[in-house]
Amino acid sequence: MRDTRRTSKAPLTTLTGKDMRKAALVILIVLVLFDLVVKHHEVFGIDGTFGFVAWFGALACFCLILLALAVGSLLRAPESTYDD
Amino acid sequence: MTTSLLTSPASALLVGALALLFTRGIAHKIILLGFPVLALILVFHAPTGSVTANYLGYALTPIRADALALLFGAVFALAAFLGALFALDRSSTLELSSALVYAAGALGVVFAGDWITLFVWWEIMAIASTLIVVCGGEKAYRPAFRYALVHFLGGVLLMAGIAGEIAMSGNTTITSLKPDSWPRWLILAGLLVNAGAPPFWAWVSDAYPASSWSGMVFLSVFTTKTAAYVLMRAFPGVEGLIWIGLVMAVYGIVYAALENDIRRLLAFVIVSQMGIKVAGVGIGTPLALNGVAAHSAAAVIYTALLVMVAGSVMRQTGKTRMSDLGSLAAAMPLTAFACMIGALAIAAFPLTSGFVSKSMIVDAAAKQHLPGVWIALLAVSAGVVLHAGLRLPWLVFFGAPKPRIAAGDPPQSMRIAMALAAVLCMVIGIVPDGLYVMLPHQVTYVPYTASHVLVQLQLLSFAALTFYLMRDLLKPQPGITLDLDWLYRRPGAWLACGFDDLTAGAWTRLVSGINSKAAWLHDLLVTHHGPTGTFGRTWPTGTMAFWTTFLLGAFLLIAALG
Amino acid sequence: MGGFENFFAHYNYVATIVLMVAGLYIVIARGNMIKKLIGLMLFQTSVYLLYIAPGKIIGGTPPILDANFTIYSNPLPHVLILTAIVVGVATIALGLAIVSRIHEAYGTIEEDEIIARDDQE
Amino acid sequence: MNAVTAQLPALQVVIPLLGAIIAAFLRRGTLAWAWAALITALTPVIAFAQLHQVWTNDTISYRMGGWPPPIGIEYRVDLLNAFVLLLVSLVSTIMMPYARRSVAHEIDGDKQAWFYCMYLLGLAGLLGITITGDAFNAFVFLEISSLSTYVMIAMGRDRRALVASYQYLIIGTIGATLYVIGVGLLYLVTGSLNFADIGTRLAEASAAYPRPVLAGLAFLFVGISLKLALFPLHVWLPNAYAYAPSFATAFLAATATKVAIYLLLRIVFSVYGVAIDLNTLPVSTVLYPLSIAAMFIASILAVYETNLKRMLAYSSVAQIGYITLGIALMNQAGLTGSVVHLFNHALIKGALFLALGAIVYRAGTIKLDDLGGIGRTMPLTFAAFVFAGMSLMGVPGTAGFISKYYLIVGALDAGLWPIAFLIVASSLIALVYIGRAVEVAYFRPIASAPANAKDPPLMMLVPILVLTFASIYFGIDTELSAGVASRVAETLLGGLK
Repeated sequence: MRDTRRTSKAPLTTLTGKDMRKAALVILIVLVLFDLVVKHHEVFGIDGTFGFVAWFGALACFCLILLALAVGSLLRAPESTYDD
Repeated sequence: MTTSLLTSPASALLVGALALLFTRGIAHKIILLGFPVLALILVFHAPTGSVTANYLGYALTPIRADALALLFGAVFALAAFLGALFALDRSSTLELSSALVYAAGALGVVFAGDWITLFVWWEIMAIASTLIVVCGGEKAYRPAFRYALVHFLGGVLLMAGIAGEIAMSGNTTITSLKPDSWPRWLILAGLLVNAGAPPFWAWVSDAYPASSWSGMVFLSVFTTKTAAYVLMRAFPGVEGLIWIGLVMAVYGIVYAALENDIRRLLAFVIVSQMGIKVAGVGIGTPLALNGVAAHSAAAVIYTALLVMVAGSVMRQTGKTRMSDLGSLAAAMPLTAFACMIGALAIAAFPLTSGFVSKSMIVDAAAKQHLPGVWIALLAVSAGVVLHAGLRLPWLVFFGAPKPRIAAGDPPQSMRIAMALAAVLCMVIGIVPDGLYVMLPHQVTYVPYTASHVLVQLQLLSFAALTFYLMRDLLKPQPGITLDLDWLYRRPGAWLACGFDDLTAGAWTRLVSGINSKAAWLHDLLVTHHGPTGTFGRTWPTGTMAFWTTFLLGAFLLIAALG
Repeated sequence: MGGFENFFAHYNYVATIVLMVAGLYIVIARGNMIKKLIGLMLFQTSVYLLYIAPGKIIGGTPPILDANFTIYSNPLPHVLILTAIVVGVATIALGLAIVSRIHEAYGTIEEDEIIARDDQE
Repeated sequence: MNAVTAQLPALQVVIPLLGAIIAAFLRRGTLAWAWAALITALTPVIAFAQLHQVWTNDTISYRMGGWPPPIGIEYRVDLLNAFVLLLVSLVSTIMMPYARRSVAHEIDGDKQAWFYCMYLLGLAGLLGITITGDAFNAFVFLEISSLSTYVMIAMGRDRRALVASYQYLIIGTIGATLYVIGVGLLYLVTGSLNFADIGTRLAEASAAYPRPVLAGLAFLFVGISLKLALFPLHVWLPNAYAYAPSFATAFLAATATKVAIYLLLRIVFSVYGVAIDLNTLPVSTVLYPLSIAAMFIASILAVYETNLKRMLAYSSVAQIGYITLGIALMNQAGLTGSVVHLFNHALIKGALFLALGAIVYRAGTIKLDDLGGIGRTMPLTFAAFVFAGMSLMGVPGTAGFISKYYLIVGALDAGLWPIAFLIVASSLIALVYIGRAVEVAYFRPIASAPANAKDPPLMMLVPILVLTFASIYFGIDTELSAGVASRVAETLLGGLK
């Protein structure tokens, strides 16, 4: 029983290794390069520029994480807070 | 008229709920699955146009079947079926019966053509959903009670609004309104309570995780989505809704990013997703409303799927905290797979239902030249990776290995339910036309353009990159994040205690206060009378007689002056 | 007619009002349950006077149908007040009965002591 | 048959009055109960026949003893009192099957016959007040019903019942005396005791003696207000309701205050209203603040009350506030709301107090803190409590909603939207106190007192369920309640000067 689980798990651990990280990096670069080919409907000026969505997505996520950390540092409480 | 009322999908489900109470064994299961299917069939055979009736001298329209109603009706009936299938193993008859009543309430609201009918179904939903929460067991009692209080508050606001609206305009039909009078503000407020809008959003994350593994599936489907539906009907294009929606979306993301409990996390996700819909209603163009309708339909399925996944994990492992979970993919492969489909759908990955629906709302903001809203919606779309899009599947099914948990995939009925939901997410994403023809407005929309696909892929992959780089900061940690419910759970409780003391003393003090004034008068007038303060003591009969005299005097005085 | 004469022309009302206020005052100010009942009796008695006094006409006869007499007192108030007296007696009797039961149960008929005892429970 | 039909108004009162005397001689409790149930069951039949007659034909005028009004006593049945008669007699009849077990449980065997005697006397008194067209006769019936009520309250098990009864006796007698002073003043200026007749003579009298007429109204108003427990004259009510035997509480809550409100309506609209422009009288001015104070202060007192009977008693005071508020509005919708709430509240409170009585019967306590989990051990009883409670809050689809709906419409018609808002806001407080009971009953672990409790016997359960069903049913079919009420309001307002 225990053995089967271990074997079924093995491929997953190898996949999350260095190879996978390299592959992901390649995908990211290719995705940005596609901006040279695909035409966006420019609505507000900035949104049609090269790689806009890519850096915006990263930045938005970064800001949201910072916001979450700020909220967390202010409002995190132990689970027993409301136990009366 | 009577027959069409009896054959309405809502009434059918009510009959099913009743039948559930009196059956056992295989008949029980057949009823549980059969009546949602029957409701689905009845939705498509709903009488076209409207059915009218009379109550208190008002023309009622218990059934109004137009395109929007049919879409939501079909989705709700479908979701009721999926939920029932998932819950087939659940032994609590009360929960299952309440679930059917709850679904009936939602269908009743969907087909209601007038405010009075709507309200009755609305309250039925509130009661039935409270019972579902209660079925979560002993620890769910207090959250259920708070849930009931918030929903009754919403109900009262809605009732007052409806009564005022009818009194002022004499019109009972649900039509598109502008919030320009106090009854309409009250209606809007009542709807927003159910939509999970601030300041009452905390009920979602308070009550839903308290329910059982099966109960939350039903809860996640109906209450918030019916609120979105009624908002679409009654308040399209109310600008304030855009901002309320965006606040909800950001709130959901931030709180979900911090959350440790998977089911609480999903509750925040529900609020966040609702935010996008509420914002879409606020934009209010035909494209935006189509987007909201489509997104509600898609969200019902993928949210239910994710909640089912969480329910399976809870049932199979007995744990819901991510800090206790991890690397479950090997043990629960099908559940993990379902979770990934759900995650992709909620992240609006191309070829999933989320992609074909959410992009309509985002595009509507662009077409309407609302740059701020467009940017915010884009940011919110990126933020999905912080919760169910990446964080949840990552931490539960992959992530760091935890002490091994002995568990496997859940029983067959639950697996089938998850598989069906996952298939639906993909089918809608691949063949969106089936969904698009059911939308209320005639708008041609092509989701699969190179630009759309590329934007979404870039957005998600770079957001994921950021998350990957900063993943250690968002590790699950035990604890909760204080929310606005603190306001009524803490100072509220202190205040109530204080008020208790206050009122207990207040009457006595009021009476003795007045009595002492009277005593002063009395001493002044009849100085030879015995010990002072005879009035000062509280004697109910004496006090009563005094009040009587006082009122008599007051009455005469007013009469004399008037 | 001056205020003074007016006052004495309506002296029966003055008596009524004095009785009424005195009765009510006792009910308000006294803690002894029996004294309260006595106050209540006074209060009710004032009503009897209120009804009876205007029915009497000076020089009028008892209301007996006779060709020789045309002025007679109004009999209706007397009938009414006979009923009211019966009601009043019944009320006081019941009140006294309850007070005696209260005395058995509490050992006192001072209302404030009773209330204090109930509050302690 | 015709001979009987002609005597219906007299029979309405005489049957329970004589029945009461006979009940006193039936020494055995069960026998007395059966007799009382039989007598009670006859009254709604008569009331219904009269309502039918009034609805189709016209006002019934009955000459007591053959003396023509205004010299003799007239029994006058119009739509308003036919409605109240039916309400009082019907609710009492529905409650009667409940009485046997509850009374046998709470009152010693040798006193039960006396209890039923007092109950029938009380019923006769209430019906008498309602049916009579004579102001002084109404006083006599008022005292008959009051005296029997004092006795019923004093029969409670707790010794505090005695004090409550004594206090109610003092206050009730003051109220009745104030009423009779008011009647006396009216008699002095008009020379008549017949309500309708006073009404026709009052305009002239008011011109000649404005001050006694006003003073008369003040005495009548305050006297009746004591009886109907208008805030702040309500202090007698919580103790009286809390310590009286359960059945007596339910009976009184459903009927006694309603009849007092009827009397107020009669005086204000049929006596003063027909002669004097009501806007010049301070009735509304006094009723508005007191009604609103009742709605809020009494409701809040109910929230913090731990004895369930007292909680519902305070709630009654608040609900009376709604009824008087509708009277103060003095427009069609408001008055309809008042009359229909008179009806609905009788059903709702009847159901609630009967449910509490069943809890006393099974669990032996009504202290909220001791009743944890009672909703799970007495499911039907407490389900009835919850549904009736929802009706009390005014949840749509229930009878309570219909009342509040008309009141809100009435307030809006009068252009008083803040009052409409206050009506809704105070309903929220009802949500809190009913919610508190629900929380204890369903969401707390089962306490020791309710652990062995179960639903009461069928004879007790059925009246509870019938009244609960009615308090929901009349929210859906409003023909009998709101239909009649709105015609009553029309008639009352139509007669105004």
